[in-house]
Amino acid sequence: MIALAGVTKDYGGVHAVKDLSLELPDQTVLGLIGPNGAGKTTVLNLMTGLATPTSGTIALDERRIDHLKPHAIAALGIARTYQTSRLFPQMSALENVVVGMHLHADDSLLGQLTGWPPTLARAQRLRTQARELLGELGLSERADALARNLAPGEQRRVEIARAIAMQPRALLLDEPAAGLNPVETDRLRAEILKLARERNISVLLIEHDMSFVMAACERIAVLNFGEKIAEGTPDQVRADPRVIEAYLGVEGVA
Amino acid sequence: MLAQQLVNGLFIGSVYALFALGYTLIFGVLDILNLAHASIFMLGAFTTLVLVLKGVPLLLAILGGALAGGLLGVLLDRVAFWPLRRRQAGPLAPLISSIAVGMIYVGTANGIFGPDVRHFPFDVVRTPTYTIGPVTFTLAQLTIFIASLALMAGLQLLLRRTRLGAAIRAVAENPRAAQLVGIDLESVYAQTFFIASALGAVAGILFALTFNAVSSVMGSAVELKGLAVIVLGGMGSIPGSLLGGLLIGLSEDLSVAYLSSGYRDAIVFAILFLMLIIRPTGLLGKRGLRTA
Amino acid sequence: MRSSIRALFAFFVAAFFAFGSLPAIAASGDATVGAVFDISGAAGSYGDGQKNGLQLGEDYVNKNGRVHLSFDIEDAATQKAQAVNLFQTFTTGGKVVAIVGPTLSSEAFATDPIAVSAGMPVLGISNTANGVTALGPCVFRNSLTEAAVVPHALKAVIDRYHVNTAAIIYGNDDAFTKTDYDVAKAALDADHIKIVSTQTFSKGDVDFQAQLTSIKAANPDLLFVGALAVEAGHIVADAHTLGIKSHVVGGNGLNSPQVYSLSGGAADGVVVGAAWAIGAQNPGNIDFVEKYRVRFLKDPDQFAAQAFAAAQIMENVLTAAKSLTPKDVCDSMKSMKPVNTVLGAFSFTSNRDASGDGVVLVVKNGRFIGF
Amino acid sequence: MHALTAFYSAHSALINQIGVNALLALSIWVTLACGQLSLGNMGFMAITAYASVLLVLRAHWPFFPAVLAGTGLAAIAGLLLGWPVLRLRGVFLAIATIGFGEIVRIFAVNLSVTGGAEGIAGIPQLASTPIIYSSLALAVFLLWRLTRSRAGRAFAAIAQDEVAAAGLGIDPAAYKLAAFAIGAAIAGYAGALSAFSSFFISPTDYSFGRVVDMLASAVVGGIGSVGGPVLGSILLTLLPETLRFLQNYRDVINGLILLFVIVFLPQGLWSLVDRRRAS
Repeated sequence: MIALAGVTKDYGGVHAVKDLSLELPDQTVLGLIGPNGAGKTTVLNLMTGLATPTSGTIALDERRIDHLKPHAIAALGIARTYQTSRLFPQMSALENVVVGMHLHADDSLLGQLTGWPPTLARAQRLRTQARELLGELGLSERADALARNLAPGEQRRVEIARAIAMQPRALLLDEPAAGLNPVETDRLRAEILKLARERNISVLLIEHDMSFVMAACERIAVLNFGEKIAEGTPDQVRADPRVIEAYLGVEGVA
Repeated sequence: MLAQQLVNGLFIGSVYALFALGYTLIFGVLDILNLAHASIFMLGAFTTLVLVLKGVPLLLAILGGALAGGLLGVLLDRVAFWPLRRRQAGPLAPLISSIAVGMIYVGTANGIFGPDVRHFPFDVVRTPTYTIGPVTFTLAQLTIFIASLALMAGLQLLLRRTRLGAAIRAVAENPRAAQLVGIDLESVYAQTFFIASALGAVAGILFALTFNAVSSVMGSAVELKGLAVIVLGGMGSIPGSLLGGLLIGLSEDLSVAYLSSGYRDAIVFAILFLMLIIRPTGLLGKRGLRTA
Repeated sequence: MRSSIRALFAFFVAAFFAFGSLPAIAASGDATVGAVFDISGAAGSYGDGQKNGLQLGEDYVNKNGRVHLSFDIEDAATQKAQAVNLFQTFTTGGKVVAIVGPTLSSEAFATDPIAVSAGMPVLGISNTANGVTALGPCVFRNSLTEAAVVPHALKAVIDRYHVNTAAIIYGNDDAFTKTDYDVAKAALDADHIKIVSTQTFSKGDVDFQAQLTSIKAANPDLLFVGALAVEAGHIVADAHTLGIKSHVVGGNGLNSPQVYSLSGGAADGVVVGAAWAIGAQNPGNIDFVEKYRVRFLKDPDQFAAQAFAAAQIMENVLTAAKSLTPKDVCDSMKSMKPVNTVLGAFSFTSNRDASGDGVVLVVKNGRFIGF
Repeated sequence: MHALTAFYSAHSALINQIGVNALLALSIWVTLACGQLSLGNMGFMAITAYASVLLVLRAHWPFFPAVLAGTGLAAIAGLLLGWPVLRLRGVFLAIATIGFGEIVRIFAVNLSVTGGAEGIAGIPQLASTPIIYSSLALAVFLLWRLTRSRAGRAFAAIAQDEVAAAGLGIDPAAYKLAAFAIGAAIAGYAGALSAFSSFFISPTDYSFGRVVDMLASAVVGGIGSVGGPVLGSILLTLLPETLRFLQNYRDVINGLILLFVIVFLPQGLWSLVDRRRAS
C-alpha cells in the first residue's frame, strides 16, 4: 500500500535517511527498529509530510504523496502517533478523539450555527462513537478528564484512539510502548493488534522494546545510520549478524 | 544633502539600536516581548533629569538613571513575569502583563511630573556644533553615537567573556539544561532584566539629552520602531539590533529625503512586513543569542 | 481571594451606576459650567494649561462677585470616547448651563453634536479646525483660527524682508497642523511666493533633522512651521543646529513658552501669528500673567489665556442671561456685547467665531514681543 | 422605568462604546481561538469605517448595504493579509500585523478621500443602541455555536498543536485564513458601528493603542470562552470612566487592575462566572 523507493533525506549534508526502500503492505504489522538516531522518526515524518525527501519517492497505492502537505496525506488515510504525546492538552480525552473524526464529521457548519436539531443529533452521535472507542481502549472512566491531566500511559492510548478515529488505512506508531511498564506494554500490544485486525488497518511500528516488536510484528526492518541493514521475519532479523553488531555497537556500551 | 541625511540616519539609528538591545536581550533569554521596555526608557530619562535638577553632575546622573532603570526592570520581572513563569502561562499573558506594568510606569510618571514636556538646563546639554564638509552635527549626537556603539560592544563582551554571559547564553539556549548544570535560573533572569532595562534607560537618557525633552509619553516614539529594529536585525541577536537600528534610522531619513515624509513610517513598516515574510529570522537572527 | 475579586468587580459595577451623578453640585453659587479638557494623554500639556487658566478664571469671576460661577473640569485623557461620554453626562445631568471645551477639534466634531441636540451651548477655547462652529447654532469659540492669524504673520514677514521662496513643514496627522498647511499654502500662493519644499512629520516626533536637511538643501527664504508647541520647539532647535537661516514663521501653535524653553536661544527671531500676546499691556492681562506665575510657577501659554478668557466671557454671558438655563445662556452668548478679556476686547462674529486679526509676535531673548 | 430611560439618555454613548468594544474584543478572540495573535484589527476597523462612511455620505447608499460592503472589504483585506503571514507565529505574527495596521492608518492620514488628519465629520447617527446590541448578541451566539462545530474544534486543535491537528487531516492554512477573515470582518463591522455612532472619524481612532485595548479586553475577560471578551470589554470600558477622579494617576490603577487579573485569574474574569473553568 505505502511504498518508499530510494528515499534519502539530508539535513545540512548529514544523511538522516539514505536510499531507503520499504513497503508497508495492506493488513500487515511491520516493525521498524534500529538504535537511537538511526532515522526511524525521520522515516515517519517523511511518510506523513512533516519532512520532504531530498530524493526518492513515497507512494500510496501508486500515487505519489511525498510532496503533499501533512493534512492532505492524513486525508488519504495515513494516521500516526508521536514519540512524546501531542494530545491537545486543554481538551478532554473525548474531545481529542472527536477532533480525530474531523475528516468524517458530518455536522454541517450551517446546522451548527443555527442549532438545527438533526445536526446537533449528528454531533451527539460523534461523541457517542468517540466514547465507545475510548471504552475499547479501557478509558471510559477518563473520557472527560483534560488530556494534560492524564497519566502517560493513558495519554498514549488516547492518542491511539484519536488516530483510529480517523478511520485510517495505515497507522504509524512512534514508540508506543516507551515509558510503559511490562504489564501495560502487553496490554497495549494486544489492544493495537485487535484494533488493527478488526478495522483492516496496516500498522508501521517504530519501537525500542525488542520483545514488543518481535511479538507484535509479522515483518521487521532494521535501520542503522539511516540505512536499511536488514528486513525479514522476526526470526530472520534476530539471527542477522549485522543487526546484532549494530545493536551491540550502540547499546552494548550503555 | 545625501551625506547629511546618512549622518542623521546613523545618529537616530544608534539610539533605536540601543533601545532595541534590551528588547532583544529579554526576548532572546525569556522568549518574551516586553512591552514595558518603552516605559523604562522614559523613567530612566526622568530619573536623570531629576538628579541633574538637584545639582548632581551629569555623568553621575546618567549612572543613577541607568541604575534606576535596571531596578525597575527587576521589579517588572518580579511582578509581571515571575508569577506567570511559575505557572507556565502561555506567551500571551506576559505580553499583557508587560503592557499593564508599562501603564503603571507611565501613569506614575504622569502623576508625579504631569503631562508637560520637561527639559534639561541648557548649560548642561548645550554642546558645540561641528561642520565637516557638507555635514553638520553636534557633540551630543556624536557622543551618543559612540556611546551606543560602546555599550553594544560592552554587552557583546559581557556575553562572550564573563561567567554571567556564559550563564545567560546557556539559559537562552536551553533553560532546563542550564538548570541541570547548576545555573540559578531566577538569578540569571533577574540579572538579564537588570542589564536590559539599564540599557533601555540609558537609551532614554541619551534620547532625552539629544532632543532635550523628557515627557511621560516619550516612550511611544520608539516603542514600535524598536519592534521594527529587532525584527529586521533578528530577534535575540545583539549585532542584529545594531544593524537593524542603523538600517531603520537610515531608511527613515532616506525616505524623507527621496520619497515622501508623509509615508516615512509606512515605509519603515513595509520594510518590516516584507522582512517578516521573506526572512522571519531577520538579517542576523539565525541562531540569535546563542552565537552572540 | 476569589470573594475579594468579586467584591472588587462589584465595586466597579456599583461605581458605574453611581457616577451618573458625576457633575459635582456647585460648591457655592448659582451656575455650573462644565469643562472637558485633555489633562492627561497625548494632548495633556495643552489641557493642563487650560485647566489652570480656567481655575484662575473661576477665582477671578467669583471675586468680582457679579455672578457666582463654578467650573466642573473633567479630564478626557485625549480619548475621543471619553470626551463624548463627558459631554453626554453634562448635557443630561441638568446641572450645567454650558460646556467649555473640548481641547481638540477632532474631539469637538464628535462631542459638539451631542450638545447641539441637547440645546446646550458650547464654548470652544482651542478648536481651530474649519467647520466646528457650523456644527450647531449654540457652538461658539473664542479661539482665533489659523486662517485668521497665519496670513497676517506671513504678510508681515514678507513685507519686511526679501522673500521669494518658502518651505513648509507641518504635522500631517493632526487636524490643527494640517489646517496650518492649507492656510499657509493659500497665503503664500496668493503672494506668489514659490514653495520649494514641503515636509511632514507625525505627532510626537522629536527628530526633524531629515525633513530639515531636505529643506536646507532647497534654501528657502522663509520657513513656515505648522506645529504645536512641543514639536515646534524641536523644529526650531534642529533648524538652528543645521544652520538654516530662513525666517521662521508659525501660527497659534507656536505661541507657547515651550517654543523657546525647548530650543534655548535658537528661537530668537521666530515670528508667530497668534490670538494672544503674553506681553499685551492691558491691565487685565498683566494681572492674569502675574497671578498665573505666582500660582503655577510658570508662564501661561495661549491655552491658559483662552481658558481664562472663557471665564471672563461666561461671567458676562451669565450676568446678562435672562435665566440660568442652557437656552437663555445660548441666547445671551448670541447677543453678547464686546467684553474686555485677556485677549483684548472680545466679540463673536455672526458665525460664532472669534473676531479679530490676532497679533504678530516675535521671539527676542526668550520672550514674545510685538513684531 | 423613568430612572432607566434617564440613565440611558445620560450614558447611551458609553453603552454603545461597550457594545462596540465587545465586538472588537471578539474580533481578536476569533484569531486567538485559532492560535494566532493578530494585532492588525485597527486596520480592518479603519477600512470598513471609511468605506461605509464614504458610501453613505458620497454615494448615498443606505446604511446596511454600505456597512455590509465595507465589512466584505475588510474580510477580503483579512484574507490578503492572512495569506502572506500564514507561516508566522507568536510575536512575529503580532508584529507583522501591527505593521499592517500602522500602514493602513498612515494611508488614511495621507489620502485625500479620507479627509486626511482632518477626518470626516457629520456622520449620521445610524448605528443605534439596538442595532449595536443585536449585532453583538448575534455575534456572540454565532461564535458560541462555531466553537461547538467541526470548524470550531479544528480552530481549537490548531491553537493547541498545529502539527498534531494537520496529522488528523485538518488543513491549518485554510482554517487560519478563515479565522483571519472572520476576525477582520467583525473588527470592520464594529469599526463601522463605531463610526456611525460617533459623528466623526479620523486616523487617530485607528492607532496602535486601540488594538492593545482590544487584546487586553479579550485576555482580561478570558479567552477560554466567547463570554470572556464581552465581560473584559465591559470592565475595561468602564474603568477609565469610574477612575476619572484619580486624575493623572488613573493609568496606574488601570494597569494594576490589569496586572492583578493576569496574575491571579489566569483564565480571566470569565472564570468567576463559569466556575467549572476556574479549577
